[in-house]
Amino acid sequence: MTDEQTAAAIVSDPEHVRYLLRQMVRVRRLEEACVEQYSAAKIRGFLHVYIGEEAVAAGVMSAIGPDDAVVATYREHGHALLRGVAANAIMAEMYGHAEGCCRGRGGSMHLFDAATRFYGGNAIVAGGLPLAVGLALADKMSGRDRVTVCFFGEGAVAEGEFHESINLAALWDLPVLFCCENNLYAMGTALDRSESQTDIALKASGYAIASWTVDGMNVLAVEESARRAIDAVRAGAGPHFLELRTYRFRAHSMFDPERYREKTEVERWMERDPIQSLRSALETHGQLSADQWSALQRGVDEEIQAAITFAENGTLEPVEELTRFVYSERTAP
Amino acid sequence: MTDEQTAAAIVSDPEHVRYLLRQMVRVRRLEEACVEQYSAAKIRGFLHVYIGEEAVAAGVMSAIGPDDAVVATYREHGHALLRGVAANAIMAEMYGHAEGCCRGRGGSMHLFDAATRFYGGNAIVAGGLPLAVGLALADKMSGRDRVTVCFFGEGAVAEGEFHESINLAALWDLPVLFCCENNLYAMGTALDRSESQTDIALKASGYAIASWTVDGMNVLAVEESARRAIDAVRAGAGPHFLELRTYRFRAHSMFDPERYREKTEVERWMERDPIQSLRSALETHGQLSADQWSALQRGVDEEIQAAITFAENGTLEPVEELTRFVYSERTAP
Amino acid sequence: MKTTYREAMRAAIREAMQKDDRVFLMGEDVGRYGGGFAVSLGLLEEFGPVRIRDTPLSEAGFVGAGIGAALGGMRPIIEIMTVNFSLLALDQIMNNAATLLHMSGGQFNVPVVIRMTTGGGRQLAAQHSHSLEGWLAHIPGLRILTPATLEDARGMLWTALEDPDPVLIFEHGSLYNVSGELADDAGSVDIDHAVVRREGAGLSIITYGGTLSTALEAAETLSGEGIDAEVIDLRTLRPLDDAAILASVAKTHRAVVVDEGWRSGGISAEISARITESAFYDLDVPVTRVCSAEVPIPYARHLEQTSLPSSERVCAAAREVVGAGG
Amino acid sequence: MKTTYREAMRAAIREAMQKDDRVFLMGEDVGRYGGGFAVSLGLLEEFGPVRIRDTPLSEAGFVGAGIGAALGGMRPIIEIMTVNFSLLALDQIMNNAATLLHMSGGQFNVPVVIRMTTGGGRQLAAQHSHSLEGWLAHIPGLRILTPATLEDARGMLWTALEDPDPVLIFEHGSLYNVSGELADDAGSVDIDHAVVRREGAGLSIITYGGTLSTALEAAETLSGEGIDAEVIDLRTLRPLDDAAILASVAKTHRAVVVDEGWRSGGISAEISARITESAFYDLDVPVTRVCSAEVPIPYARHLEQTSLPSSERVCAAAREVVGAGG
Ligand SMILES: Cc1ncc(C[n+]2csc(CCOP(=O)(O)OP(=O)(O)O)c2C)c(N)n1
Ligand SMILES: Cc1ncc(C[n+]2csc(CCOP(=O)(O)OP(=O)(O)O)c2C)c(N)n1
Ligand SMILES: [Mg+2]
Ligand SMILES: [Mg+2]
Repeated sequence: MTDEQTAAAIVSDPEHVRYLLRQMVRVRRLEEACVEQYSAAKIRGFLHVYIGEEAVAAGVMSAIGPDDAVVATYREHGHALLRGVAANAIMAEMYGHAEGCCRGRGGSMHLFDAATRFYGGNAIVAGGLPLAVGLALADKMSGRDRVTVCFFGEGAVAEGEFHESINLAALWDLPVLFCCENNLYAMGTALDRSESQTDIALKASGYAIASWTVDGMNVLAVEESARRAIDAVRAGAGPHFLELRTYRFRAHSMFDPERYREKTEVERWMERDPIQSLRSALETHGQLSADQWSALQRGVDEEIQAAITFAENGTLEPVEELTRFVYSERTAP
Repeated sequence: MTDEQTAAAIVSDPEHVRYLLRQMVRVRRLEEACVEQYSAAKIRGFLHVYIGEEAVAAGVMSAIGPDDAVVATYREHGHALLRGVAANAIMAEMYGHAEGCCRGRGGSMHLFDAATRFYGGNAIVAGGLPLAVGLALADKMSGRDRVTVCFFGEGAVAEGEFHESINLAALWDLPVLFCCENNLYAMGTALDRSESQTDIALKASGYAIASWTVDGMNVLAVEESARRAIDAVRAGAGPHFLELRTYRFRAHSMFDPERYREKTEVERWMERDPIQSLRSALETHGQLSADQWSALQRGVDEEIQAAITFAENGTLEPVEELTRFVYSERTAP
Repeated sequence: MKTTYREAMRAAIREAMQKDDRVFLMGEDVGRYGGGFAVSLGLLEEFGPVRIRDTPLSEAGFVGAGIGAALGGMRPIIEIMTVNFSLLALDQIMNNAATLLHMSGGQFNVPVVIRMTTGGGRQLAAQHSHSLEGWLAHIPGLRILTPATLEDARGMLWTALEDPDPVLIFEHGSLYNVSGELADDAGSVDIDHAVVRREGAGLSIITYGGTLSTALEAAETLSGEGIDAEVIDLRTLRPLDDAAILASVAKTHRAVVVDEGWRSGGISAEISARITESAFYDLDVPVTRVCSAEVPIPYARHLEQTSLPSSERVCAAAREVVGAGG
Repeated sequence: MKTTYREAMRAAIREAMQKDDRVFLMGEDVGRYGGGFAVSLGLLEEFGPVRIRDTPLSEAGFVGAGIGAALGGMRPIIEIMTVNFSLLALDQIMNNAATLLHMSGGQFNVPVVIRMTTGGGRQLAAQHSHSLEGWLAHIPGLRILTPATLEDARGMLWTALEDPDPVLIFEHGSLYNVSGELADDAGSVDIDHAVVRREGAGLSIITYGGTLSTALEAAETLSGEGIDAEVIDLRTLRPLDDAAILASVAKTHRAVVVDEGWRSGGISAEISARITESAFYDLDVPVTRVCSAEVPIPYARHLEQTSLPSSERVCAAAREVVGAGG
């Protein structure tokens, strides 16, 4: 997306662009709060934050409709939030509280929400792709024009489950949008040490599936491609594949000393911070006053602060409920 | 391979071409004998024969050296035979006799032979590919210039293990030659109902691996490409991938009523019988007299007949030996 | 009506497809080929390729897709041609199907049915002769069914499809050609209870699936020797019907478990452990197990037959427990 | 020398790499990242990327490649980051590694070592908290090791590498930071025998791996109550050291099995069944099991802790078996 295109988008609908900025800031603040609460030992287990990659979830989520489905990974707080899961329910889940979106059973890696058709939160790399294929199959067989959006990292591309899923979706022309969040690393493994062919979109095209490479640091570019792709999928043009080029600014998880990449590389990417870039673009075009920016931040801070308060005040699921939901509860016949 | 090229090959080394013909006839007769013995209930379990596809194994085996390794599938009698496993040992194995190459434990789908580095015989579709990658890795790490040749059907291409293996081999530049025996069907599933992209060689190229499509009904074409590929692999040019277009003339196994394809399709392919084609080409060029052809057939018949006699006279592994080879025998310290 | 196990399974699938639009059958070669074991023969013609859906060779992919389709409101019947290939899909089965309901705090149940052929005895050698149903019964969140009779082949599928949670159905390969009488109105059956297939007071032979006939044959032989064996068909391996097992043992005080799985760590161990835990003081002798030899099942017939539980081995075990406690 | 379990494992890998050129380490993030649990930290710098080999995310592929490399004469150490991902490689493990020697009539043994982290207790939730080592001990052809001490972390690897057959080593995630004294000359250890970690005459607590410390802690508490528990560390889950188990039970007449795996069909069932089979008349009370609750392990700490075996639960079980038989 060129500067002119960005300018045009801002001029034509500044409110919407501010909305996208706000969505990214919501994710950023949520993630920052998670890191803080992790350091305060309120959140435990593995925690993977999305800082730096916000443009991807913000752009894609803005392009889908309320009936569509989302399947994500263990780095999914932002996806859940922007899909419409309340920050309260997300934060309470990470606290392991009964008020969490999974009653404390899932935690950071397993956010689920039936109301927004948010199907997780999957901690097995590539494990969500077959589910997305099946959700889309159900829609196609039922004649519903819903789309299933599936997020995964570029590390998932080497997995057999990736291969089998893309082939099935393409073979059966299913309404799935595959969103590969290519942040260049799978934990400490750089893309060129995991793939013989590092051009992911090109690799996807080997399945005869439409695939595009997108600047994942530009929310407007992401939204625009996602919208085009979703429209095409919904119109019956078969599955689409987006390679979203992005970068995570933070460590893989809270346990990662980041030995595998140079600080300078991180700094270079941080210059392309999707929030800062969009903010300056808006400012340049006179569409984000200092007041507007403060208000935006304040609003988001309040939301996240409220979520922490909500989580702090949460309760523990009674241990007697431990075995509940291993199987469904049967209604007496 | 054009007719002129065939002619040139025949003229330049008729003896070698007759050798290839003979190799194919050996496989054909062995397989016919297997079918007969299956019908006579001497062979049991699943039996998959290679009739129609002989040019593939004959061409490739002729291109490799004695130190190279071979990994094959459950349709591997021909590969074993042409790799140098004695027909006697193969037939005795299918009889379930102690004189079989696996002492009767493997049967039709699991022929193994250490002396010729024949690593099976794998009944899990795509299950042999990772083994081939590992064998090649061992060679590369040890600085040996051996090549591992891995055969599998086009049905294997949809499996995750295929994907993971090709990527590993290409990523690590391993000395493997992947030979995809594309006979258009995986049991009853036609290629276009299993792959969104039906051009297998093109699909392979998505892994940045050199891949060629070869006429698998022409042993000279197979041999020539295999030789070029093996030379390249041995020279350090990384793994290569051959898609060998062929056809099985018989049912998938002895239990297959072949409901999924038209008789006329089978007949059309039988006109391209690799044995008949080469025989006529040799005859056309005056390089296969009636006597020579009879002698060739007689020799092969004797070999196969001897194998049956050998198998018939075989013995049963004592049942006390059942648990032997679950673990290696330890030499006292 | 005279029928076979295969036909009974097919009738069950057909009926389910007719009754509920959300049901479909998906797996390798279920359509054009007619099913690896001809169970679905003719169904493609009847229901078309959308609902009788051939898949590429990609067990993880299509089993996972079945789970996803169940999440999406369908009632998929997934056929894995044989249990041997289910290993390729175990990640999807254990990490997704079995966990989603709990992980999501009760939001997402997975009403998928996964059918597969199991067992040895047909000289298919090590990679094609596994009996893993008892082993898979280790996994919480799954229900494991092992129809051993025509009635159960005919009736378990619909009950499984009505179950809101993932159900695995194991069909022993040696059963497909078994024929017999089935009531014309045979329909769905309960999947909660084991059944006494033969009453007896001398000892309890506890088994399921492919070895039910082995056990019954042994009971027949034993009865000629004056040993009166009760034969329990477990039918469901998860959850086990403890009450039925314990009721029988309370009566007979002696138990032999027959299981085609490998002995160590098989379902036979669990049954033995449970009996001991709950009926220790009822037992006259320790629970005995007749299982497969702990070897990759070999091809040669005599070796394979030696590996698998046989009526002779069951009889020998029965004589021992009766004699020993006698 | 003061060391940690993690360092002991690392020392074992380093020594093996030094001793034998055929040894190499392969797995996800073993190199640049330093290992998912930092076991291999520093080894890349020492041995280079050919022998400390990072792999793409492709568990079936690289485990199978390890098996192939073993066939090709190498002595690979394959690291699967955690047992949870081993499900993706089970086809290779069961259908190839465990069967090749037998299927080939003794021609091709597979000297591969596959290491992985196992277990729960760190709030990693359902897909990251499996304890499958006991379950995998069902498979003939494999050897299953569970080092629970610094000595075993240091010593089992080399013995495993010398084994001509496939060996799986399970390292409980909670052990890596455990520190203690290790002899400077600590080296390889036997992998054939269980070990009595605490002598006692009142009952036998039989366990391994991550729950050894739980059992020892319980034994300490119990001793304050006058209950004298013997604690057996199985060390190897396949083959089980029956003799050691039976010797202890012959002395104590009472057994509690502690296993972090799910109860039904876990290794605890096998141990219970074997004791009953071989020592029925020695037993004063039935064998009791303390296992994980049969649930996908939940994230919330209180729920997770309730799921897993605890020293309290072991004590309660011990009191019961001692009281009951009293
Ligand atoms: C099947 C599997 N193998 C290994 C892991 C351990 N693991 C967790 S995240 C991760 C890296 C994934 O990288 P990528 O897919 O690029 O996603 P990112 O973390 O970069 O968003 C690994 C190896 C896992 N969770 N699942
Ligand atoms: C993983 C796995 N799934 C299913 C099967 C059952 N099966 C055996 S052969 C076969 C077809 C394989 O076709 P292809 O790879 O094209 O080889 P071909 O038989 O044509 O030589 C199938 C589905 C199997 N053996 N392994
Ligand atoms: Mg990544
Ligand atoms: Mg084929």
